[in-house]
Amino acid sequence: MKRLALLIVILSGGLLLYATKDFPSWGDPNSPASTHVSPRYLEKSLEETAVPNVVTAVLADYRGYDTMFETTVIFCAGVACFMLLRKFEPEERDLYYRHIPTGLTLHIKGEKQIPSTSKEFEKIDAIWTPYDFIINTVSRFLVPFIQLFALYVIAHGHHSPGGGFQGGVILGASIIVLAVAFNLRTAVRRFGEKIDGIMSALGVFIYAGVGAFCAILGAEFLNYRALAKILPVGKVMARSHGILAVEIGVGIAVMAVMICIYNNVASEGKFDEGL
Amino acid sequence: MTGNYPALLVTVPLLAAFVIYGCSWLHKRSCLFMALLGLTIPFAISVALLKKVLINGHISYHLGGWDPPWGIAYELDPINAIVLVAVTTVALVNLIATSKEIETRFSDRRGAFYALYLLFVVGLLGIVATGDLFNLYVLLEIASITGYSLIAMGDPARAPLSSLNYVFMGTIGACFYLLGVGYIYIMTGSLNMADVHVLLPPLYHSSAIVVAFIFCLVGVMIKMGFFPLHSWLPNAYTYAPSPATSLIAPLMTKVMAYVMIRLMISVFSPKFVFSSIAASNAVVWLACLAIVMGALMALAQRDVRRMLTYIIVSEIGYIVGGAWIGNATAMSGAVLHIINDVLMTFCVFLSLGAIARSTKGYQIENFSGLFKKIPVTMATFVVSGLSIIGIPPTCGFFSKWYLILGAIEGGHYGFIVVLLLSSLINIILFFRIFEEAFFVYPKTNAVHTEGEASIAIAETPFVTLIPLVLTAILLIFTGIYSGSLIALIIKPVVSAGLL
Amino acid sequence: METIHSIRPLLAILASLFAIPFIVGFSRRPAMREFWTFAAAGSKFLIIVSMLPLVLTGRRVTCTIFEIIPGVPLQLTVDTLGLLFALVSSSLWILTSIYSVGYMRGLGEHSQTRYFCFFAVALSATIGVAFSANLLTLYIFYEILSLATYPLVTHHQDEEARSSGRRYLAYILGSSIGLFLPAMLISYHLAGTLTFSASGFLGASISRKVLMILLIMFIFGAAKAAVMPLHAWLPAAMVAPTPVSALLHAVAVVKVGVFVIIRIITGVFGVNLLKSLSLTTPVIVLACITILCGSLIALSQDNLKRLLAYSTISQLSYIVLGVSLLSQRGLTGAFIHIPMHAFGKITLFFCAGAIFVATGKKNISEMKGLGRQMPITMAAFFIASLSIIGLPPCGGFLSKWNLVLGSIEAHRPLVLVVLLVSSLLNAGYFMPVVYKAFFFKTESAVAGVKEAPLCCLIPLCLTAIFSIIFLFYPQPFYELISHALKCIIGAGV
Amino acid sequence: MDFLLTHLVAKYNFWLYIILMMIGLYAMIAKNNLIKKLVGMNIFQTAIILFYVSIGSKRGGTIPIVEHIAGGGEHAINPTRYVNPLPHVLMLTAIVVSVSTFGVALALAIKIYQRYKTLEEDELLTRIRES
Repeated sequence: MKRLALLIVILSGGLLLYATKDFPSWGDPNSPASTHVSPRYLEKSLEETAVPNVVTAVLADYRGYDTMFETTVIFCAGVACFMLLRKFEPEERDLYYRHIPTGLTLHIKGEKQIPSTSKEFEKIDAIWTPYDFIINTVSRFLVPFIQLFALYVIAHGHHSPGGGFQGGVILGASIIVLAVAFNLRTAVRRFGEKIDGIMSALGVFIYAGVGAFCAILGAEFLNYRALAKILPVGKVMARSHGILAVEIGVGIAVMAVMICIYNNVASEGKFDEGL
Repeated sequence: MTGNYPALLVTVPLLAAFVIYGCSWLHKRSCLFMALLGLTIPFAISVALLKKVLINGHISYHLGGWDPPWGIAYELDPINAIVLVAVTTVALVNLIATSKEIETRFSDRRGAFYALYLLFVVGLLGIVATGDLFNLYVLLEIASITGYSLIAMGDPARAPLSSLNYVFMGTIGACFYLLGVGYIYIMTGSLNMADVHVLLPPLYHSSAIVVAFIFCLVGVMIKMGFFPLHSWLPNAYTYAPSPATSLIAPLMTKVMAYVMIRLMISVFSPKFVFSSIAASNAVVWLACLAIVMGALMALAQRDVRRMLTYIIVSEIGYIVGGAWIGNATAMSGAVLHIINDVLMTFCVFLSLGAIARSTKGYQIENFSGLFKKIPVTMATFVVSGLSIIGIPPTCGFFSKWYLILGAIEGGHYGFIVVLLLSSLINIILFFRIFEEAFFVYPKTNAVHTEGEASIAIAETPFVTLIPLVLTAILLIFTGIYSGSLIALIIKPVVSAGLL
Repeated sequence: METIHSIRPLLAILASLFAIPFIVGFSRRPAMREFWTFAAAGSKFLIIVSMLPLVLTGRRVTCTIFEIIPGVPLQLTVDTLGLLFALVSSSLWILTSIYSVGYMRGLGEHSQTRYFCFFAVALSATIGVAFSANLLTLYIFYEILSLATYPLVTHHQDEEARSSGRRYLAYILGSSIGLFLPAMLISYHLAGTLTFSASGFLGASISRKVLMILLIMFIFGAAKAAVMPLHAWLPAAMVAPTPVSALLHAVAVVKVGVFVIIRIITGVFGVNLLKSLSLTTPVIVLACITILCGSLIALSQDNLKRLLAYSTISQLSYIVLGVSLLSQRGLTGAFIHIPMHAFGKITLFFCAGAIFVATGKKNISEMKGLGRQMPITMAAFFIASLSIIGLPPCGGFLSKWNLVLGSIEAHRPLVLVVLLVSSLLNAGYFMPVVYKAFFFKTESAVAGVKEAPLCCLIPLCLTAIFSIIFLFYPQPFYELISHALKCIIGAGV
Repeated sequence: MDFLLTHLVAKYNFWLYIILMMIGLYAMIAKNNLIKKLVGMNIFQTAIILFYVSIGSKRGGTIPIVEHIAGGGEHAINPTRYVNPLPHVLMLTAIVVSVSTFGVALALAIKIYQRYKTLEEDELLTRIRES
């Protein structure tokens, strides 16, 4: 096997290397890649889409269709993780609770259990699971700032590096921080699985929906110009707004999916306290 | 609105998938209905598109209103229109036929299942319709990821591992394709197929383009399970849940085969493929090897489902061989075989899924007495079997006809011999099963009547049976009308492409 | 020659298919079920007869269903030759249905519904072959026939049936896919068409070697004709119920085989082409070998049905021989041998079946003195065997006569010898049966058996009587054949 | 020397990515542990991403956000001053794809581990054969 692998690798690598001799040298401004299609983006994107960040313009408008499917791929991954891992029926065993004020651990055998509504006690999975006051407080303190930054990244994607994906990931991270610092239950209590699932679908739906809406308004699919018919702006600004709308959709979807993947993978689908 | 059909064809099931997954958290029972809706509309659209293409010829749809090569475009010609129809048909019929099993088997996560099902279809439709090299990669990944997870839902003992192997092979394939596209991009600076087709000719002799072609091709061949690269296929399709098998097994490999032909004709050009890199003979011989090995390995199986997966391997050999012989007849044969093979593989797997209801397993031994027990289902199984063997008037015969004819024209006598040989081996393969299902009785007449009494008829429920019978009938009709299929749809495009 | 467009040929084929739903529907009520079989058989026969006058007035009835492959439509054409064959098989189907009712009920066979259904399908396919206007159509019906016959051959569903079913498939499908199909494709590639024409569609432009190879592929591809060495399926197929052996393995299936060969020689290559290149010598040799070997093996058989099978093998090669002689008389002999042998051989099979129903005996050695118990049956057997041997007062004489003349006409004295020797051999294996039956004293085993039920008896008497009548009124056949010859030979002149 | 200059020095970036890719591919095929295979997969994909991004680079080019260039403004934008944005866009997609694939693959690995309590391929095969 190893020999075969080596053979394959060397063969393919050799082919690739051999082919590089016809490449334009690195960073050559006259290479076909930088002369054929891309100049149009650099020159026109500002006047065609009113978005100075060309990457965003190309991402969400010129090649917006790609990006829609890119978001769909993320969505697929989330759904797949849910479908593959999620276990709904818990295997029954003894229950452990932590008495929050004192940090004592209760061990209850048999059927009886403390109602999940009680603020005093929280359910844990083992006799001893770490409980660190500092980490909890700091992370709880950090979360809102992380989220604020995420929103900024999403909203400011037009003018600076950033956009839906980056912002979405940061948003998701803010919840995942909770899950890591406290435990998964806390995070899920803050941001429920149901909401998460719906939002992941909603986010992508916004993207595709905007596209379909443009089609309904009589233009091509994802042609944001059509939005000018309903927005109080010109055709060019309409594109910019359309881009913002889809970026928001992407943000929501990515956040939800990140959380979904983390929850399922970290807890093997049991949604207990996780890592 | 009709102008937007090409986009809606892909995006209607897409939106449906999102809605289904969202709703599955609120109201589970509505999922099936929405899924059906989300597949019926694209089916109607694809038929409408086929009609449109046949009347107006080639359709080019610019997404987002940006002209290629700056934006992404959908290019529809008669061939991929008919492939689209085949895909939507199979997806819809399969959903109807297997809905019962899905509802019971995945009751707590049916929303996710339907969503992935639809997204898989979206991926395939996009792959077939798109005119952009990179967009193809993204859609390919959608189809693959959904495929992985649908397959992994099968037999818990084996499915996850075989699915993971599929992930590795599939990713290698996709990455190779991506590398190839990168090489094309660095040399031409464009990603749009038509644009690349125009830009390439002066570069045909640059090694970078040759390597790019090789890598794209190898990537696609991994995805379609072409012989030396097929190792993922049998396990993946054997252990998948039967609703997923009867969706993925017919479609994935054939769509990738179509992509190969698309690359050969409309990205690169036959001139480049058949003359600049003189590999066509080698590939045809490889295809011969694929056919023979597939047939032989199928011969070695006792598990019917596994046997069928190996038959797929050899069928892929037919298509590749036909495409690489390099004359219009063989190419049309290959394209026709893509369509026929989608239908017959679908029919055979669907009937197998229905048969599995009344057998303990997929071993040949489990089939005894089935002709008495489920006559109609077995009849459909027989029809699809005969079609795979290539008995007229089922459709399998006619694609073989064109393939052999093309091979005669191209002087590839080895390919002819192999085709006939595999037909003969298929006879053994299938009649092994038919015999098992047919000969149940011990000797004397006296026992016959008892034997009859002992096996009661327990036919498949109608929701499965009716689609199954329709598919079987479709097999024969496609066969009978293959002449017009070739004359109206395939031949013009192919010969236009090859000249 | 003017052609009439009519769907009658199609109807003739579909007639029996239409009956199938009813046959299945009435599976619980045998009487109705068999009524539908008769209805199908009768209507089929009438439709075919109704085309007789048209064809006899030198017109041909065609029915194009549609273009199935560019340049090759799925097309039916009724010419005299096809009509002759169709008439024989459809008329005999009626008798066979009567007979099968008696036989199947007599033995209480299982799943008779399936039996009647596939019988109907097989007949449709047979008529389809008879009427097909081009090679592809012919091939399609040929394959359908092969598959429809499989469940009939393996009707008993036991180990023996299984193994002989395998052999049947291996020979029939293997040869048709392995040899016939490529041969057909190559000729399509060379000629660009597959439609039969009186002068053959394979032009003389093709090299002699290729033509020779094609001819051999076709001859062996049509393994239903049981030309040696591809004959072994026929004795194996004798495990089938007797009516099946009677109609399919004495008339329909095997005659389809030789009919295909006739079509190949007259319609694909064309007599004149073959004559000019004298390509048929190997075929003649093969046929002669088959005739002699078949008869010789038949001599050594004790199982009556197997004996008949081997006799069939040798008799079929008479037809192949006659056609490949390419002389007018030879062709006449070949064509007229189709009905003559059909009636004779089916009678023999009927008798064998009747004996089996009445006594349960399959072997000749157990039939000593049976003539006293079953005089009618054995009498019919005697007449039929005379017809096969080719002695007056039976129709078989005519075909033998013509074949002999044909061999002289073609200046092939050896063939003449072969024919005569084989006649002796035929006598050699038939006469002992009759002799034992009549002139041995009755064995205790068969003492006190009565004649088979009427349903079995009537058909075999009829066929026996017919095979006598044909000697004295061969006119209808001659008329048809003369028309056929006008096309085949005349086209070249 | 000349060869070195034209084919090695000028294009060393491609050489690096290709070597990286080879490492990843080798790990994917030859490694025995599923997680190591996954890591190899990521290396492979990352190598491709680097390759694409390096296609986009231009000597003297800056990030493609047009306002940032003094005097650039809305008109007379000189494309040679910005790097090619397209590869970045494509690779954003590729990154997302690789993340998704990785997620699904991890889920599968977990499922396998839950059942067989190992991720070594040979052990897995033996356990499957046993069961």
